[in-house]
Amino acid sequence: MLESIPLFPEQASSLAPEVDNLYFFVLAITGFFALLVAVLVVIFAIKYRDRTGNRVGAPITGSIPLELGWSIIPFFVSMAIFVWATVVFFHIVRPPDQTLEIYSTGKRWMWRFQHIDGQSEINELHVPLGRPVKVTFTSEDVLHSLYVPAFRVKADAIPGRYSSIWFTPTKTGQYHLFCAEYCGTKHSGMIGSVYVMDPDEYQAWLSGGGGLSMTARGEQLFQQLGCVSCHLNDGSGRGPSLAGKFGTQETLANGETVNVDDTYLRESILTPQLRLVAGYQPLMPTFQGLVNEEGVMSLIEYIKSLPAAPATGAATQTQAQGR
Amino acid sequence: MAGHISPVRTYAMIFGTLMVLTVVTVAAAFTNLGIMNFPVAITIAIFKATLVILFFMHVKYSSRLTKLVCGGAFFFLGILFFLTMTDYLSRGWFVSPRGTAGAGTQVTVGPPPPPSAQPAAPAAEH
Amino acid sequence: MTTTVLPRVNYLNHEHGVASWLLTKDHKRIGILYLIVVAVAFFLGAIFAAGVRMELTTPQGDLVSADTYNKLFTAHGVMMVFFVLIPVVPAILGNFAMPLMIGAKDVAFPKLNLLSWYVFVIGFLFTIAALIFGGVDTGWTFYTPYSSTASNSNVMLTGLGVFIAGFSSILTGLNFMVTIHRMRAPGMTWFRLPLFVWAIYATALVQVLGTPVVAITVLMMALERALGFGIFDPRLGGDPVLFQHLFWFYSHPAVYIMILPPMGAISEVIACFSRKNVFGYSFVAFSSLAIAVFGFLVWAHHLFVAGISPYSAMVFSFLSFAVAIPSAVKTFNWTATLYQGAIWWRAPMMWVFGFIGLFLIGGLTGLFLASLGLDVHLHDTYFVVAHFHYIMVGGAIMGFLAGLHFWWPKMTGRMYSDGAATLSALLVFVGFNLTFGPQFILGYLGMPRRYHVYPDEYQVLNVLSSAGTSILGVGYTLTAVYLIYSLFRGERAGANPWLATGLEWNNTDSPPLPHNFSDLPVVSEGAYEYSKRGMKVA
Amino acid sequence: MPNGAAAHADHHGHHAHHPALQHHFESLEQQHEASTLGMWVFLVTEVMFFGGLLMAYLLYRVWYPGAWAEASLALDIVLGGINTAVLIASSFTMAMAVRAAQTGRHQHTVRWLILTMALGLTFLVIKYFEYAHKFELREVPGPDFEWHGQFPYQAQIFFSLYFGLTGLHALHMIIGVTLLAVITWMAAKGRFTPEWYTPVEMSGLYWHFVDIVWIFLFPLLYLVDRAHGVAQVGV
Ligand code: HEA
Ligand code: HEA
Ligand code: HEC
Ligand code: CUA
Ligand SMILES: [Cu+2]
Repeated sequence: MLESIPLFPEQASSLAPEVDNLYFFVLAITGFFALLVAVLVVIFAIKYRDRTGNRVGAPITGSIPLELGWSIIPFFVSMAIFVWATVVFFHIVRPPDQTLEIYSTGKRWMWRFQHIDGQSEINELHVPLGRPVKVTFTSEDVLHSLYVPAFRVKADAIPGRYSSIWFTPTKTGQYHLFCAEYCGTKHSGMIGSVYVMDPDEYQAWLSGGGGLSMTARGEQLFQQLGCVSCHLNDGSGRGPSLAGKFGTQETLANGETVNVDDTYLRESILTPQLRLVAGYQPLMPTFQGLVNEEGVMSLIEYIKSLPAAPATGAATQTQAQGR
Repeated sequence: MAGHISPVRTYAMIFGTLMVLTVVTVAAAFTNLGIMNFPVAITIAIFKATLVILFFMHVKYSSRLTKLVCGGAFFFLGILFFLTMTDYLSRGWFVSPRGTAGAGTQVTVGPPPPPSAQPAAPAAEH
Repeated sequence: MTTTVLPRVNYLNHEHGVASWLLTKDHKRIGILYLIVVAVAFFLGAIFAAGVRMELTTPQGDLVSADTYNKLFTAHGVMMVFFVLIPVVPAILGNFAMPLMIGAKDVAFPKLNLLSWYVFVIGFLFTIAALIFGGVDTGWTFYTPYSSTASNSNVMLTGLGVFIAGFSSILTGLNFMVTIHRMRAPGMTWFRLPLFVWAIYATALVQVLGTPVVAITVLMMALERALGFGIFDPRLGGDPVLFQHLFWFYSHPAVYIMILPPMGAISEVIACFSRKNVFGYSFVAFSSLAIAVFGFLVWAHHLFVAGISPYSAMVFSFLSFAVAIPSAVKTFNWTATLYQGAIWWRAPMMWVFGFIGLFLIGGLTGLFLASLGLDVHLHDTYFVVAHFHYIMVGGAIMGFLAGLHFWWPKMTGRMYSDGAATLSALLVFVGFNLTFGPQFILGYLGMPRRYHVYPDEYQVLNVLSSAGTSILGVGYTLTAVYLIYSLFRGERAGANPWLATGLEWNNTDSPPLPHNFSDLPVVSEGAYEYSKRGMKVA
Repeated sequence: MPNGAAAHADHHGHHAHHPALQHHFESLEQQHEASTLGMWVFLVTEVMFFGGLLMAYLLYRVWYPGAWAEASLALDIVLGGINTAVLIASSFTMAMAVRAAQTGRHQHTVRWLILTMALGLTFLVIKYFEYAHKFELREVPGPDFEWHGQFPYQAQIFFSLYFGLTGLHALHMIIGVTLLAVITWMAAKGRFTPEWYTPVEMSGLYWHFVDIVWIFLFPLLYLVDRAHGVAQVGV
C-alpha cells in the first residue's frame, strides 16, 4: 500500500479535466503570489537584519501608486479566476439534454439507487461509459451529500426537495462514492462505489435483474392510489390533465407562475394544497405517508413519460412557448 | 449638559400622528389593494418608526455618530434580507433540461423567464 | 536574574487575594482572567484534536467509536472557535493593551467588562456540562435538521453555551467600540491610533452586528429541538438551508473576528521590530474596516453545494474574491514595511514570520474555495479543513502568540527566554506544515471531512498529518513551559524592553500602574514615529 | 472629542465632581456621551437579534402567502390593535418622563414613569390573554399543534414565528418594566438632576426601541391579508 501515495484523484468524467485545469490555473496564480511574498519577506528579513536593536529603519511611510497597484492587480487576477471558475461551475450544474436518468434517496446511512428500468441497488451505482448520467436525489431524514471525487461532482441531499448531479464517465473502473455532508454516527460509513462499465456490459447488467421499470411502477401507483380518477388525460377530470405537463410553466391560483419540475411535482403530490393550480378546487388529498420517496419518484417518472395530449378545453393550461 | 428639550406640543403631535397612523394601517389592511397591501403596511410602519426614532429618541437632535449608528443597524439588516433573498428569489430562474438542477423549485413572480432558460422537451426514449 | 518582588505598585500587586481578582474592574486584570479561561479551553480543544488525529492514524475506526469520534471533533470545533479563537485576541490582548494604547484609564464600562467575563465563563461551563453529560455530535456548525431532530439533547446545552458566550462577545465589542470613540487621550486622533486599535475597532463592529444573529439562530434551533417549533423543519415546508444562511451570516464575519485582531497585533510587532512606520498606515487601517464590512457580504460561499440558487452562488463567489483584496493589501504592506527596516530578530518577530507564511497559504487556498467550479469538488473535504487551520491556527494563533510575546513583558514585568521562544516558533512552524500540508492533498483526493473511517489509500498522508501534530504539540507545550517559568524566574523587564513607540511602553511602567498612567498622556505624534527617536538609521 | 483640555488638573481628587461621575471618566459630558453611544450600539445588536427571526418571517411569507393569510386571520386584531395603541401611548409617557427629568421636575418624572409602567403592564396582561387563548385552541407549535385550515404545516411555521417574535418582544417588555421600576425608585429618591439624568434617558431609548419593534410586528403578524380574508372566508 505504501508504494501508492496518490497525489491526484483519477479523472473519470468529462468534468474532471475541466476542474483539474482550473485547479492548476489557480494553483499557479496563488503559487506566484505566495512565492512573491515569501521570497521578499525572507530577503528583507536577512538583508535588513539589525543585531543591535537600537537602530531605526528608513523613514518610509507609504506610496499611493504601490497601494493602488497591489489592490488593482490582484483584483483583476482574481476576476480571471472568478470567470473561469463560474464557467466550469455552470457546466457542472447544468446537465445536457439527453441524460440517462437515475433516482436516488439518501437516508442514514445508505444510498439507494433506482434505475428507470427497474433495478435498484444500495451503495452501488452502475453506469455506462460515455453517456451523460443524471442522478436526481433527495434525503429521507437529515442532510447528506452525494459525492464522487473521480467525477468532481457533489451536491447536498435535502429532505423535502430534489437535488441532482450529472456526469459523463470517461473511464471504466470502480470509484468511491461518499456522503460528504455530516449526518451522524455512520456518516463515514455512508459510502459506496460507482462502477463505470462498457455500454454492452452495462446492458447485460441491466437485463440481469430488476422488476418493473419505474414508469411502469409509476403507472401502477397512479392506478392504485386513485390518481386516475381525477387526472384524466383529456383534462375533463376534477384535476388538471398531467399529460405533457412536465417542463412547462403552471399558473397558480394566486397569479404566480411556477416551473413544473421534479420538486414541484413532488410537492404537488405530498402537499397539494400549498400551490393550487388556477381554476381548480383544493380537492386533492395529500399522499404523505401513503407513498414513499421512491414511489413518488416513480410517479414523477410516469408523469414525465406522459406525452403531451392534443390541446384540450382546460383553460388553465399555460403551455410555455419553448415546447 | 441637558440635551435637547422638545416642547410638549411636539411630543403630543407625534403621539397623535402615531395613533392616527395606527388607525390608517388597520384601515388599509381591510381595503383590498391587491399586491400593494404589504408595501403600504410596511411603509406606514417605517414611517411610524422613523417618527419615534427622530423625535421620541431625539435622533433628530443627536450627533452625526448617533445617526450613523442608527442608520447602520438598518443597513446591515437590509444586507441580511437582501442577500438571503437573492438566493430564494433566483432559485426559480435556473431551469435545466429535464428539471431539477439542485436549486429546487421556486415560485417565480411575474413573467416567465426568457426562452433560453426554457426546458427542452422530455426525451422520447422511455 | 532576580527573584525579588516586583518593585512599585502595579496592577498586579496593589490588591491581593482571589476576591480582588474576581471582583476587579481593571481592564488589565480582566484581560488576565480571560487568558486563564482561554488557556483552559485551548488545552481542552487541543486534547480533543490530539484524539482526532490519533484516531485518524489508521483507516479503521479502532481507537474510539464512531459516536465518540463525532463528539471529539464537535467538541474540538466548538471549543476552539467559540471559546478560544473568538475571545483570544480581543478579550485578552485587546482588554489588556487597547485602553493603554489610546491613553485611557479604563474601558468605558468597566463593570460591563467584568460582566462579559462572567457571562463568558457561564457559557463555557454550559458547554463543559454538555461534554460531561455525554457530548454533542453535530459538528460546530449545528446544521438542521440533524441538530433539531437526530442529535441527542445535549445539543441544547451546547447551543445555550454558545448563545451565552455570544453575549459576552457582543458586550466586549460594544465596550471597545465606545471606548475607542469616547476615551482617547487628548491628541490621540483617529489617524494616530495604533493599528491594533483599528483592528479591534473593526472587530467590534462585526461582534456587534453579527453575533446577535447567530444567537437567535442557535436559539431557534434549540427551540425547535426542545419544543417542536418548526422554523427550519422540512416536514412543515420549512427550509433547512435557511439555518445555514443565518448561521453563516454570522459565522463568516466571525472568521474576521478571529483574524482581524491578530492582524492588528502583527502590525504592531512588525513596526516595532523593523523600527519603522507601518507602510501605508491608512491603507492598513481602512483595510480592517473594509474586511469587517465586506465580510458581511460573502457568507453563502459556505453554501455553494448546499442547494442555493446558482446565480446567487455566483454573486457570493464574486464578493468572496473582492473581500480577499483588503487582506492582500495588508499582506503587501507588511512586506513593504520590512523593506529598508532595521529588523531586530527577537522572538515576537519570529512568530510574525511564521504568521505571514501560514496566513498566506491559508488565505490563498481560500481563493480555491471561493472558486465555484473548484468548491463543488472541495467542499466538505480535508482541503477545507487544511484551509481553515492554516488561517486559524497558522494565522490567528500564531498572530496571538506574536502579540502575547510582544506584550508579555508589559503584562507580567518579566522577560522570557528569547532562545526558547525562537525554538518553539520554529517547532510550531514545522509541525504545523507537516500536520496540515498533507491535508490539502487529501482534500483534493476527495477525502471528506468528519470521517471516522476512511479508505486505505489515504493512510500515508494521514499518518504524516498525525506525526506533525506531535511536533506541533511539543512546540505549544514548550511555549507554555517557558512562559510560565518566566513568571517566577524571568528577568525584570524595564518599562520598554523593545524600545517600542506607543503609550503603553513609554508612559507607564511594566507592569502598568493600577490606573494605567500617573499623568494622563497627551499625544502629539503618529503611532510609529521611530525615525523621530534620535536613533541611528540602519 | 474625547475629554476637554484641562484634563488632569484635579486628577484623582474627585471632590469637585458630581457624585455620579465615575473615576475613569474625565467629565460628566464624556461619561454621558459614552453611555449614549453604548446604548445606541446595544440597540443595534437588538435590531440584528430580531433580524434573524424577521428574516425567517420574510422568507416564509414570500413562500407561503396563503398560509400566512390564513394563520394571521386567527389572531385577534382588536387585542392587537389595542396593544399597539397602549404601547404608543407608553412611548409618549416615556418621552414625557425624560422631558421632566431634563427640566428637573422629579415629581413629574416619577408620575410619568409610573404611567409608562402601567401601560407596559397593560400590554403584558393583554398579551397574556392572547397567549392563553392560543394555548386553549392548541395553536401553539409543537407536537400538539392543531390547525383546521388548509395549510396546517405552514400555519405551524407562522405560529412558531408569531410566538418567537412576540415572545421575545414580551421578554423585552418585562425587562423594560423592571428597568423602569428601578429608575422610578431612583427618581423618587431625587437622584437625577438636569445635569445628570442619563439612566432615565437610556431606559427611554430602550423603551422606544421596544415600541418600534411592536410597530413592525403588528402589521406583520396581525394584518397580513385581512382584506382578502374578509372577502373569501372559507375559500
Ligand atoms: C480566521 C478564519 C478564516 C479566515 C480569515 C478565512 C478567510 C477566507 N476564507 Fe475561509 N474558512 C474558515 C476560516 C477562515 N477563512 C473556516 C473555519 C471555514 C470552514 C467552516 C466549516 O465549514 O467548518 C472556511 C471555509 C471557507 C470556504 C467554504 C469552503 C467550503 O466549505 O466549501 C470558503 C469559500 O469560499 C472560504 C474562503 C475564504 C476566503 C476567500 C478568505 C479570504 O478572506 C482570504 C484572504 C487572504 C488572502 C487572499 C491572502 C493574502 C493575499 C495575497 C498574498 C495577495 C494575492 C491575492 C489575490 C491574487 C487575490 N473559506
Ligand atoms: C482555533 C481553532 C482551531 C485550532 C487551534 C485547531 C487545532 C488543531 N486541529 Fe482543528 N478544527 C477546528 C478549529 C481548530 N483546530 C474546527 C473549527 C474544526 C471543525 C470541526 C467540525 O468539523 O465541526 C476542526 C477540525 C479538525 C479536524 C477535522 C476533523 C474531521 O473533520 O473529522 C482535524 C483533523 O486533523 C483537526 C486537527 C487539529 C490539530 C491537529 C490541531 C492542532 O493545532 C492542535 C495542536 C495541539 C496539540 C497537539 C496539543 C498541545 C499539547 C498539549 C496541550 C499538551 C498535552 C497534550 C496531551 C496530553 C495530549 N481539527
Ligand atoms: C380527489 C381528486 C384527486 C386525486 C385523487 C388526485 N389529484 Fe392531483 N390534483 C387534483 C386537483 C383538483 C388538482 C389541482 C389543484 C391543485 O393544484 O391542488 C391536482 C393537481 C395535481 C398536480 C399539479 C398539476 C399541475 O398542473 O400543476 C399533480 C402533479 C397531481 N395533482 C398529481 C397527482 C397524483 C400523482 C395523484 C395520485 C397519487 C393525484 N394527483 C391524485 C385532484 C386530485
Ligand atoms: Cu450521509 Cu453523511
Ligand atoms: Cu467564510
